[in-house]
Amino acid sequence: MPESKLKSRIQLPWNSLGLVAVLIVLIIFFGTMSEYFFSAVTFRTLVNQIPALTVIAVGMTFVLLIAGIDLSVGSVMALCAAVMGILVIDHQAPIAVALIGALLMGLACGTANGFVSAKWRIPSFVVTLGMLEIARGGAYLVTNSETKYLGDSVGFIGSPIAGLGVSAALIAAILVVIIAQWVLSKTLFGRYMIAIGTNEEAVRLSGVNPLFWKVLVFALAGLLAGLGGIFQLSYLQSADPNSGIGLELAAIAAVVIGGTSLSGGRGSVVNSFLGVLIIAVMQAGLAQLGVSEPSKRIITGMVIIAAVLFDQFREPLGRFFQRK
Amino acid sequence: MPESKLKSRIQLPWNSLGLVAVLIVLIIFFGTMSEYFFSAVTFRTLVNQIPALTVIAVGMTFVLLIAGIDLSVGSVMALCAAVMGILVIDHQAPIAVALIGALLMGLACGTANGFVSAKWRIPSFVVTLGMLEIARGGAYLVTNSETKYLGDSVGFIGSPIAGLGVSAALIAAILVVIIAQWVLSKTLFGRYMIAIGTNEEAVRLSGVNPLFWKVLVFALAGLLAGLGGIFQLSYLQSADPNSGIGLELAAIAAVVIGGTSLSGGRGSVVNSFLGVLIIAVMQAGLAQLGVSEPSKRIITGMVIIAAVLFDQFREPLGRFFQRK
Amino acid sequence: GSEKEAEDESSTPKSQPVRVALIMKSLANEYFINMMEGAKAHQLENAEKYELIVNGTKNESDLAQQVSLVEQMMAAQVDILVLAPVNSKGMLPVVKRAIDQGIVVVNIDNRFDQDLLQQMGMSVPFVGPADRAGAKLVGQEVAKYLKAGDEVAIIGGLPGAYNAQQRQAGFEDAMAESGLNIISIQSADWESAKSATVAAAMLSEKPNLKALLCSNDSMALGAVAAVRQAGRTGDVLVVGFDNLSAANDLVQSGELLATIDQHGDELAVYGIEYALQILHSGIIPENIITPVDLIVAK
Amino acid sequence: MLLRIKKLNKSFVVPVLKNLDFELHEGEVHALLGSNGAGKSTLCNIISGIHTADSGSFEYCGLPYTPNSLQAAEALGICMVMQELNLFPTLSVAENLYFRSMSDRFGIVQHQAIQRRAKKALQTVGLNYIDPAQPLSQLGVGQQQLVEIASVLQRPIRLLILDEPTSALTGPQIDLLFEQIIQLKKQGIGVIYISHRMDEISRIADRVSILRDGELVATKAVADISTDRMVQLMAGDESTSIDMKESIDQSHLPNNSILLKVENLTRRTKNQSGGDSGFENISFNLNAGEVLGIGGLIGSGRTELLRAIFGADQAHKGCIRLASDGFKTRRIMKSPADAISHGIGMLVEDRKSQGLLLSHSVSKNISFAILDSLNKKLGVVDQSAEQDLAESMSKKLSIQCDSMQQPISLLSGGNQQKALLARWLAIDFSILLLDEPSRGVDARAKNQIQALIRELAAMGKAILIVSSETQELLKVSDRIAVMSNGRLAGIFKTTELSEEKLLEASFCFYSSEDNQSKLANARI
Ligand SMILES: Nc1ncnc2c1ncn2[C@@H]1O[C@H](COP(=O)(O)OP(=O)(O)OP(=O)(O)O)[C@@H](O)[C@H]1O
Ligand SMILES: Nc1ncnc2c1ncn2[C@@H]1O[C@H](COP(=O)(O)OP(=O)(O)OP(=O)(O)O)[C@@H](O)[C@H]1O
Ligand SMILES: [Mg+2]
Ligand SMILES: [Mg+2]
Repeated sequence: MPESKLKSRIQLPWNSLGLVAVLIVLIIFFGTMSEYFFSAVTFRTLVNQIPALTVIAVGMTFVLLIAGIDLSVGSVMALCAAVMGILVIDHQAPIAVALIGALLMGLACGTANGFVSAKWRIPSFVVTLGMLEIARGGAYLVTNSETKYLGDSVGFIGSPIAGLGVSAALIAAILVVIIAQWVLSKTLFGRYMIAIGTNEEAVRLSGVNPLFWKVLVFALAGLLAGLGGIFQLSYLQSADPNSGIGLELAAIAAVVIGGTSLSGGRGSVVNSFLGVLIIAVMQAGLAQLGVSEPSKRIITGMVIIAAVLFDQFREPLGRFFQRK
Repeated sequence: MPESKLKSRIQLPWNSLGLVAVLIVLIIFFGTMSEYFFSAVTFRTLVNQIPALTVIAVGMTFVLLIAGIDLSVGSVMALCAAVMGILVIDHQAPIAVALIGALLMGLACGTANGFVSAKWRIPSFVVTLGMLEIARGGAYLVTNSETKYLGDSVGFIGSPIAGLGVSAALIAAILVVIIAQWVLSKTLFGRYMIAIGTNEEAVRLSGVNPLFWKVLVFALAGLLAGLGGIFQLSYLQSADPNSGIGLELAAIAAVVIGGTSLSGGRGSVVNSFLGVLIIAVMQAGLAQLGVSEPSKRIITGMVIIAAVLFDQFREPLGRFFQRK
Repeated sequence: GSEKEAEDESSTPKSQPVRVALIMKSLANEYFINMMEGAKAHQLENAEKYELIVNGTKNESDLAQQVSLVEQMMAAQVDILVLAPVNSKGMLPVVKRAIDQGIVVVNIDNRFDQDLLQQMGMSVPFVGPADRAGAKLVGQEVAKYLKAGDEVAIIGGLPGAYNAQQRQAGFEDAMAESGLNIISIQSADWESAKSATVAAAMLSEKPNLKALLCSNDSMALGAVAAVRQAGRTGDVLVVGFDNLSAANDLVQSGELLATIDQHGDELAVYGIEYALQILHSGIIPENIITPVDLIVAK
Repeated sequence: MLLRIKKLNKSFVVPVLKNLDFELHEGEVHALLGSNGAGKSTLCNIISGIHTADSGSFEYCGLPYTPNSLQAAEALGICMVMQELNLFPTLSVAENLYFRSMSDRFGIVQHQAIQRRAKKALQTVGLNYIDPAQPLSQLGVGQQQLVEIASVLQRPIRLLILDEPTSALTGPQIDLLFEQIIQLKKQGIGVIYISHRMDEISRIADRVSILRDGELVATKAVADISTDRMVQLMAGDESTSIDMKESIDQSHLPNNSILLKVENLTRRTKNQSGGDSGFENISFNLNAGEVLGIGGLIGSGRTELLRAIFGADQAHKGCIRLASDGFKTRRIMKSPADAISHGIGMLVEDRKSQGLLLSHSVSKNISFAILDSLNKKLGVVDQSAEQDLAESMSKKLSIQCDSMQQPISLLSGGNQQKALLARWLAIDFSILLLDEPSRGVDARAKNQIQALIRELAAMGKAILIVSSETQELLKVSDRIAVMSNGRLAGIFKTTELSEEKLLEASFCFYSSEDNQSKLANARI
């Protein structure tokens, strides 16, 4: 059983049918329940909210692929946004400089995560848990625990482009998804990630040093958390040192709903994106229904489980469509 | 390198030297930094705070041992406390009945976690993340989002026993640690847990049904979360539906600091307890110093990483002591 | 009995300065940072009078952590405890123990549950703003721009949090008074990103929505972002609470209609001065309800 | 002289290699012989830079050489096929073949190109019927072994180390491999060859070095030494003589009480590349006291058949019936636990991924399947009984290890195999399924195991054995069922069967072109 399951997972690695079906079911459900859900505005609003989570989920996908985990993404995102915020507000830095500052901050945190965990063989769970605290402390430190209001200066990234309806951030995030999926399936780096996640020892015995690639993956995750911070900042037009608390769980949830294995070696960036969409649609839908907080929590929990359960049927579904 | 590392980890599986050293270093550090830290009162206060986290960490150790994860412990704890609270307050149930109610609630949540994840092969991360939401919603629902004050009726469990200084809860928690360590190292169940975490397929092919044992482990983790809820309730003398937010990370951190592997098959309950103590001492020490929040966060993060890094030296340390 | 003990202690001559512990809900929130800084400045001016230890919980709902902080302060043998409780009921047992140990306790910011306090036979002086009154004030400001029957929605804090409930009640008071129609109340756990999601959904679900009343400024920032994204700035009014500097900027730019300043920086100072007064004189003064100010565009 | 090693010492906890001298010429195949745990793999791991020696001097191509990393060794043309598989199941066959050289300068994987090259590479090891785009996990163990060999053969080699390359291969593939080795010899490449199949040594090796307990006992030209003598030297026991044919008692005849009926058992799965795998319509009876061998080429479905009988995979059609209820119930075993409760045990093929609890001690590995009967009270494991069991088993199968508490991951491959076999011998079974029981086991122990199998049969147990070593099958089986392309080509009395006939039957259900290419391969 498990073996044959494994088998077909691999045969159809980017099979997203099950997830798309879950998404459609959710949309239809909310569409019938709520009067205004099924409208262009709803979807435009919804997709403009997801760029930050999307790029962070991409980084998380890579980290999970190599059998690591990154708990620090939420804090690092907040730290990067904070750095950008103070660069713009307190130091009057040009936007470009501030952007680079935020990205570098993310890269630095990620590299530290990767280096400490890979070099000294400390579980990435512990290292990134430490970084979660450190980066959050850093965010409080640089902002002096104040929310920084930046205003329109950075808004152009996160606001809908006139005539298009979607923001530059969303377009960038989708580009990141596409590139990351391409990297994963077409490049050496992608293959090495999968190999490290399946059998790190065999990678070493093949004469490839996993250290470098592992650090690279964590560095990338940090960089993408920085990018997420920029998106978040431009969306809210303010840098809040308390933002992104608990984001790591949301990101991992999206990735795992997308079928990426927590034990490494198997995953897809596109599916993680579908996972993000599922979570976003669910949140938006529940908010539109305006159900009470307890019910909202209970429904959220059930949908998360049901989505993955449903996705188990991707095989029969896949076979059904292939036969046609 | 990795193999020889593996080796000595296994040869000295319950080697707690490194952790004890970390603990001592922390205590000495805070003792010199803060005038009042080094007092019987501090330690009595400190240990009376940990029963809930301790029993939850025990359950988590078991779950991690079989290569699972349980994110729902914090919410389940809150739900169980809430159930006990309303049983006592709103239904005037006798304490014994309320206690049983809370434990059964925990058992039910845990069994559901285990059954859904093991039977339908859904990653436990997803299932317990779903349960995290569901149980939190349940806690809001039963308490109507209000804190229930119970007062002295349940306080006897969590209050220091006169003359002894420690609470019944602490004694019970330590008993749980001892029993769990005994179960882990001496019984069939312990063997099966470690084996499932090492190579589940091999276990299955040896004619042992992993399903049963996996469900049992999650059920136990739920039961212990319920017990944790009782301890927490009696310590706070009130049932707060918002309690235990983020507790899952604290519990996993304690367990992982204790050297239990997130990928299963290796761990020790006693070391998890030491992990709990390290976290508790650090929090108490930082509170007594009254350092600023950013510094507190940054120090916490660094200590978590440093503890595990330091613990890497348990081998040389162990060899050093063995030679004597 | 507890007051007597406090008296006894104060009458014994002391070589050491008085030790004051200020325990707040969170040290990661501008409001409490202001409070802390006010207290620290005050301590610098009165360095010969007392020492100050400041602690806060990690998040604004962590009862267990705050209880343990209080216990640690008891272990560290402070003389005065100035407390902004995360939970108006749950903190009482430990406060009782602190008082029994002879510590002078002053409640600031978030008021203890009065019934329970009475039931437990304690009286703890309170210094703080009236959340409910403040929320009513900002609600009345909204009402000025709307007419009876208009639809409004509330974005609330963490369910079960006392001040979340108080602020919501204040909003409801004001709305009832002016005949406005609350069509939705949802929680966003005090967070801006969550608030943006909730606000965006409300905006598309309720096309006639005229105002969003947010229980704190972080959530107001999220709501403003959602309104802006939906292109309905000016059409939908947003108000917040706490007067964060970022919110203040938004008020001045007009995107946020109003917020409430609770003068957090003075709160802790009042609390400490009160406590010192009790410690030295043994007289328990009246509760003080500190003023709240409505902040609108200049 | 390609490689010269002098006074090599290496110890892990105890000394493993002691003052070892070793030489390898260009164009020479130098076989390493030694019983399990003698230190063969350790020597090879040192040469290829995986482990570092404690002391000793190395000379490679006339220059001093300090092997300190795998990469450094490979840069010098020293390549090794390790004893255990080191592959990536989720990557495709082609990606596994060209793991480090699959991309162009910009790091972009050249899927088309490597798949084209992979086709050729697979041909050299007789896997022309495998689609290189297929995930590796869809291959059987033997096929994976060949992929690993092919991958090493693609690199620029000067010194090739083959550590038990044939332990999962059948006749034709071995022939093909030897053909490759002969090609390499012609190019002046030196080969270190490790195998426990004595017949291979005389076929392919020029010289042989025999190791015993980490010491070199002898280095001789193969022509100058008999197989018996080699085995004696390995064992260090002058009196031992291994007579491959007659050491087995086949005098008793199985009584005709049937224990197991397999009826039309079928499990067919289509893989992505359109190929079938599995088996169909397999029927046979298994008698008490009988050893039924299953022969066939690699990938012919033998392992899958065993797994389905044992309930490790579910059969799609057909059933098995057991004597215990008078063959009344049509069963498909739901799980291994189900099978075990009906008295069926199975030794798995891939010990590393499916059998061993690698980080656990030897005794815990041995006792695992009967742990529930070792419990005293309250589910407490009776550790002294466990220890006794492990020790008696270890004596019976001569498992070589420092102590029963040693992690099994530190044992040599052959000893791990014996420990797994011990796990099954410890339980109370009436039917035992053995998949490659002597894989990686040294000649003497192999003999012991074979004798043990006959002993079990004599006790009235029924045994089903899959082995890629034809001689082993012919030696222990009463009857041999031959599988070909997932179907049963026939069941033969061993006495009426020759190696040629067995091979012929193995090919009978492959399509004609398949058949031709395979036969062609086989006859090289
Ligand atoms: N990493 C290690 N740590 C400790 N002991 C080891 C280690 N690797 C091997 N050994 C021990 O070294 C000895 C030689 O092992 P080796 O694998 O070289 O044997 P081998 O001759 O290849 O046997 P086989 O024929 O069974 O493969 C064995 O006793 C084994 O237990
Ligand atoms: N897990 C699997 N998924 C898909 N196909 C498989 C799997 N395992 C084996 N196969 C295929 O099934 C066929 C039969 O394999 P099986 O392992 O039963 O053969 P075998 O005769 O035991 O040979 P081997 O020596 O390779 O083990 C082969 O074609 C193989 O590619
Ligand atoms: Mg070997
Ligand atoms: Mg096989």
